[in-house]
Amino acid sequence: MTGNRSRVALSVEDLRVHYHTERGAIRAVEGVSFDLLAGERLGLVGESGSGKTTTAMALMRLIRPPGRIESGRAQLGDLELLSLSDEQMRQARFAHISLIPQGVMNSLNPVMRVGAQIADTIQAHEQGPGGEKMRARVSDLLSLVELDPDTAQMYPHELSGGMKQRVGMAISVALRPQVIIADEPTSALDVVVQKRVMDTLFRVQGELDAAVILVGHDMGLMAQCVDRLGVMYAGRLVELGPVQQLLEQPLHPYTRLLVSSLPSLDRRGEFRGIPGLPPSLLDPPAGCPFHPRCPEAIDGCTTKIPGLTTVVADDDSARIERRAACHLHTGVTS
Amino acid sequence: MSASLLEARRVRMEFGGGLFERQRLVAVQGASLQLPADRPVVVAIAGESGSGKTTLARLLLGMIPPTSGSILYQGTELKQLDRSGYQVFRRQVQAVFQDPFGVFNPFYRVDHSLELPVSKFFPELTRDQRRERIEEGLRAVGLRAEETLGRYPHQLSGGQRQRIMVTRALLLDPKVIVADEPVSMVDASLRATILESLFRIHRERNISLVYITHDLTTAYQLSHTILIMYRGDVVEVGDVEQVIKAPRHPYTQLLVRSIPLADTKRRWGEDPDGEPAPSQGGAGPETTEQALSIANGTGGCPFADRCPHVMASCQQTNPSLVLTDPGRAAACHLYEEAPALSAEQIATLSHGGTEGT
Amino acid sequence: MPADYLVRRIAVFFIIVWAGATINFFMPRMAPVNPIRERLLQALSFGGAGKTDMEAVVATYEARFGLDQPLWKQYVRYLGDVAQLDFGVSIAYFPSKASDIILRALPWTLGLLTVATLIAFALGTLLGALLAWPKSPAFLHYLSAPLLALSAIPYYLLGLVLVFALGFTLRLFPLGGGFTLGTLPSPTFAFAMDVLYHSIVPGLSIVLSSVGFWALSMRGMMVTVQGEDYVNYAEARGLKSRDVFFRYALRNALLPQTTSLALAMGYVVSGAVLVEVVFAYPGVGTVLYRAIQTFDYFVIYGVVVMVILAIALVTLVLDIVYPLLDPRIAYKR
Amino acid sequence: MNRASLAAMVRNHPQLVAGLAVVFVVVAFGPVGSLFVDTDLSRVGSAPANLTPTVDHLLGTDAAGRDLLAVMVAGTPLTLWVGFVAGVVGLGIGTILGFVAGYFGGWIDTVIRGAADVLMTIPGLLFLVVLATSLHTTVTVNMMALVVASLAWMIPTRTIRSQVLSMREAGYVQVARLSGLGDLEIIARELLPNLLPYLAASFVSAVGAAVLASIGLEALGLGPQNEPTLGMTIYWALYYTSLLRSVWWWWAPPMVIIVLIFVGLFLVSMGLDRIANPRMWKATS
Repeated sequence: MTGNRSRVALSVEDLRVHYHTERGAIRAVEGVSFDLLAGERLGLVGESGSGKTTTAMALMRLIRPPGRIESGRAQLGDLELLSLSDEQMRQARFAHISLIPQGVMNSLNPVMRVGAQIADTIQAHEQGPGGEKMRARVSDLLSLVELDPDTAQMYPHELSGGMKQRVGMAISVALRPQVIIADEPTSALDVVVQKRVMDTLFRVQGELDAAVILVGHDMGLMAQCVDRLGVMYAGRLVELGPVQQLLEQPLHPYTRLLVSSLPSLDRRGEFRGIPGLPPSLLDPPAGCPFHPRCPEAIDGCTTKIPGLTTVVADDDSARIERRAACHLHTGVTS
Repeated sequence: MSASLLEARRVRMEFGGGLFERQRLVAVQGASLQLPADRPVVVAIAGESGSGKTTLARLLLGMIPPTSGSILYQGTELKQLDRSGYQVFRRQVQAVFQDPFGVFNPFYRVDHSLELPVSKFFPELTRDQRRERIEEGLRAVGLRAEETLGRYPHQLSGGQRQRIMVTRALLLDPKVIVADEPVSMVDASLRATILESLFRIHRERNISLVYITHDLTTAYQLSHTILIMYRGDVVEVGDVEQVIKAPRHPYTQLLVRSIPLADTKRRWGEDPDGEPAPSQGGAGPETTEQALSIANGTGGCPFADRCPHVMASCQQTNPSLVLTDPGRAAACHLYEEAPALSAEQIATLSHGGTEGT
Repeated sequence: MPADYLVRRIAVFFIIVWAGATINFFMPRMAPVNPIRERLLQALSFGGAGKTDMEAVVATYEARFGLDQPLWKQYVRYLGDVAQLDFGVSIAYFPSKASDIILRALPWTLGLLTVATLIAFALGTLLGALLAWPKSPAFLHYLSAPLLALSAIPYYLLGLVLVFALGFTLRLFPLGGGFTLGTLPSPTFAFAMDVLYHSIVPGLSIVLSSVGFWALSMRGMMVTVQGEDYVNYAEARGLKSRDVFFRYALRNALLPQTTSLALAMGYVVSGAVLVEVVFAYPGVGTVLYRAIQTFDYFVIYGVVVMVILAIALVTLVLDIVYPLLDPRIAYKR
Repeated sequence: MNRASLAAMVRNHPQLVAGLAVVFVVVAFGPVGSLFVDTDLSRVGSAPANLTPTVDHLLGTDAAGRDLLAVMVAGTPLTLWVGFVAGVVGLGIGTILGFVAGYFGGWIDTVIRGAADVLMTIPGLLFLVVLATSLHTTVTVNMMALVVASLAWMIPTRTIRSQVLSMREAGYVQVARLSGLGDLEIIARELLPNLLPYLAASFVSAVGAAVLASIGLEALGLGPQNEPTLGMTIYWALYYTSLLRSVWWWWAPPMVIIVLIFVGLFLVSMGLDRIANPRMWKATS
């Protein structure tokens, strides 16, 4: 696509993932749609069980039984990820869309040298780069994430958490994918290291011109890192918009409560928790899943599920479009 | 000097150094802190992993004995308490831990965690009285008995489980609750609720809190005073408002700048007041083991290898805490002219006492 | 490999041997009557010697072997003897030395056991790995039930059945022995084939009854490993499933399997001693059986020390090889 | 238990149910059999020697004139008894040592762990041979059980120690301490309940190992010479070369019962393992 509108890197439409248990289907992801723009950083926040990690895993087609992708489309360039054959999907992984999984620092094979694990990823997708050429490529990748090229000869247990995180990053960009999904990439790191690791990730992203989906629950990290933010609740995307506006003027009552519950360096001795509990995904309440906890619920909320609709639109750029799934915001303004 | 409720006096904790271990790790290096007896306070102990904050918490709880220095409860050293004195200490100094799942025995319903301490410390109560006490304790943290009792831990949310743990501590009529990272393993949306219940019992029941955390924003929200720890050392201590808003120690400055604030107007890496960072923290060690072995190896300031203001003297001697401002001290050679402090003065600073000013 | 690891491991080797030898020394001496003395008296009385004569002979014997010395002196002397593999003189085959009898039988046992155990280990591990692999052919899964049943049968009982079926009923294999009676051991091809022919059924009984154990534990390890993060991550990276299986899952599952190989050696020895009895195989097991029948204590104790020595050696070798397989291990204690 | 929950049990734990059924049949074989067979016929010389199976002697008689069916009926409970006693004693010792080593740690842990590790390397059967020959006097069934038990504690000690070691650091143990519980109360009220399925599985394995060891010793001729246990029956069958004389009714029946015992115990322990370690089994089958 050309023109004023931003180019879309990945378009997700009506994604549904259910886990089939003896007690019924757990609707982990229920109709999630969003566009990821080229080169942008999109955040996905939500509490545990809100479906953010399941969404990420579904895009990588890594949902395991009893989980199943029930429906949806995920258009990445010419590829529709959800309808590829298993072998095609294997080839697409990390070549077109890559993942820094949660806890990547503990996901490296303990008995293989780090360099071999980077090389593995490359060899799985390309014919025959070997020997000296491969070694040079691994070295370059390690330098790219600010690690010494000699790190290739080390075993994971010889590296610190932050270094292993960087190795995960090097693997995720090894094949220059268009989209990188990073699932809580810094949650196990100390704040000081966290900042350094995120700085590296975004520098590398810029050099590759890739788009990033950052999955997490730390609103502070999101505020500092992403361009647009999606808020998930009970398997649904309830709000999506530019991060600054979303934080300053949240549209959805859940987002509003979430933002006001955050600690800041302005208020002391004041706590605003969200009352109530997230709903069961096995037997969600009728209507809007948030209505039992919503202070602004109106009549329709108990019966009708609100769809994600555009609240603030701009013809020029999808980057400033704001969407919310709430009966309080049905009309489009601009 | 005012009477203290719970006090750590120059406590040092070393691990290892046994017959088969070559390396000793100094987890806490001569830390002093004090909770006053006359009024409830909230003291935060903040630092990254490996800073020694959890070890200090375990020392305060009497779960491990210090290598040197002493822990005192109501003026008496823990190891000198007699049986009944220890029972009083055990009941009155309680804890809430980080992992809200592991603290429940999976074999029992959650009731077990609540009934056990009550029947242990208040054997005179009848069944109904115990039940009443438990229900009242649950109400105090915003839980309803019918929604929580009789369930197994996995049937409750992380927030509910953590608040049950607060209830457990509450049931014993404690004077102090040591909360070791109580919200770091629960969802952001539930953190406020848990911190709120802690804060409420502090206000309503006059319970002092020791809040251990790596998160400066919640420390700021909850506490009156704060200790910043780095590799086993207390590097800065004092009133929370002063320490967070105008940190003196270069490490505290780095830490405050590293907070990702949920505020797009304040860029990450800037001081909260908008000043850009003088320089990034250098590539320091990233693991606990590395950090500790370095800290143990040299006699200099443990932060010297990452400090933007490093001087020759930093490599040679480890600075001790000096009074940089009224009510606040930092351990840094930048403030060499400031008056030195005794352990008692440091201890009173930790609860915002008047003697330090 | 760090030197201190090697030193530590060799120290463990000596501790094992020392402990085994010590148990061997003290146990008969803690019994209410000294069984060795009893046995000597008994043997001599068959010879028709009078009571006083017998006491005299026993006293001479005791003096010669130092049995009249204080216990600690005997013990020190005994440890010295063990170090030289000297266990005294056989009572039943007087004046043969116990160590000679054992050393003659040892190669038979070690040969049969090592080969059979390694075959069982290799087969079982491969099978177990394949059982845990979702893409392995379906017929393999039907194999698991009979394998499990076989692993529940002690070696020697399976040996009995095999002798009866293959030897006695079908007459495909010899009923027992290590080689055809009447031939002389010689380094010829014909003799080697004869030994091989005689070892097939005893070997088969060991392989068949232990292959299930290996398969089962390997399958368990593979199932555990396949849930590990590094396997999931390898798959997420788009690696071919064959590579994920062999380079990530199998490699890691093999580590604990190798550790238990050392331990299993000990159990195999125990069971195989009885296999030899069933097959009248000319190994240590048969020597032990005969020694028990004739109360030949010095041979019994000698066998025990020799076997412990052999096993301690095997575990030592495995532990030295292990750090080559697992890069993390050199750092652990 | 009503019919529906029994059906659910069979469906959810087929190995456990099948194993328990097999074990039950073997256990019941002795008492039920003695109602129909005169166990006095298991004594030496109570019948003509070397009879082939007939209506009077369904499994024939052996060279010493014992009715082999009576031997089976009398001997099966003896072998099970040896396994049971050795299992109880071995697991008992192992549990105590495992808890002491894992919970208290320090030098006592080093000693216990070292002793268990070294003894595990030494082949148990050979050790038992030394022990049994040293005892010298005529062995009884109970002595047999204790001899076997002397080597049945190492594996339970090791495994229970490592379980306790990991549980000791659990949050709920620290919480229990803050709730005023002493060490023994923590062991009894907090740790032990969680280990119950594990202890049950260990017990079954210990019984199996004890039966295996006792039969091995007996087959070498080191068992109770005057008792008709299954292992002694096999010993006599080997002693009189029954194999080469084609008298299958001598060695086959004890073997069938032994195999049934092992298969039964094996299935039970597999079933218990599935309960104790559900994660291990989830991925397949």
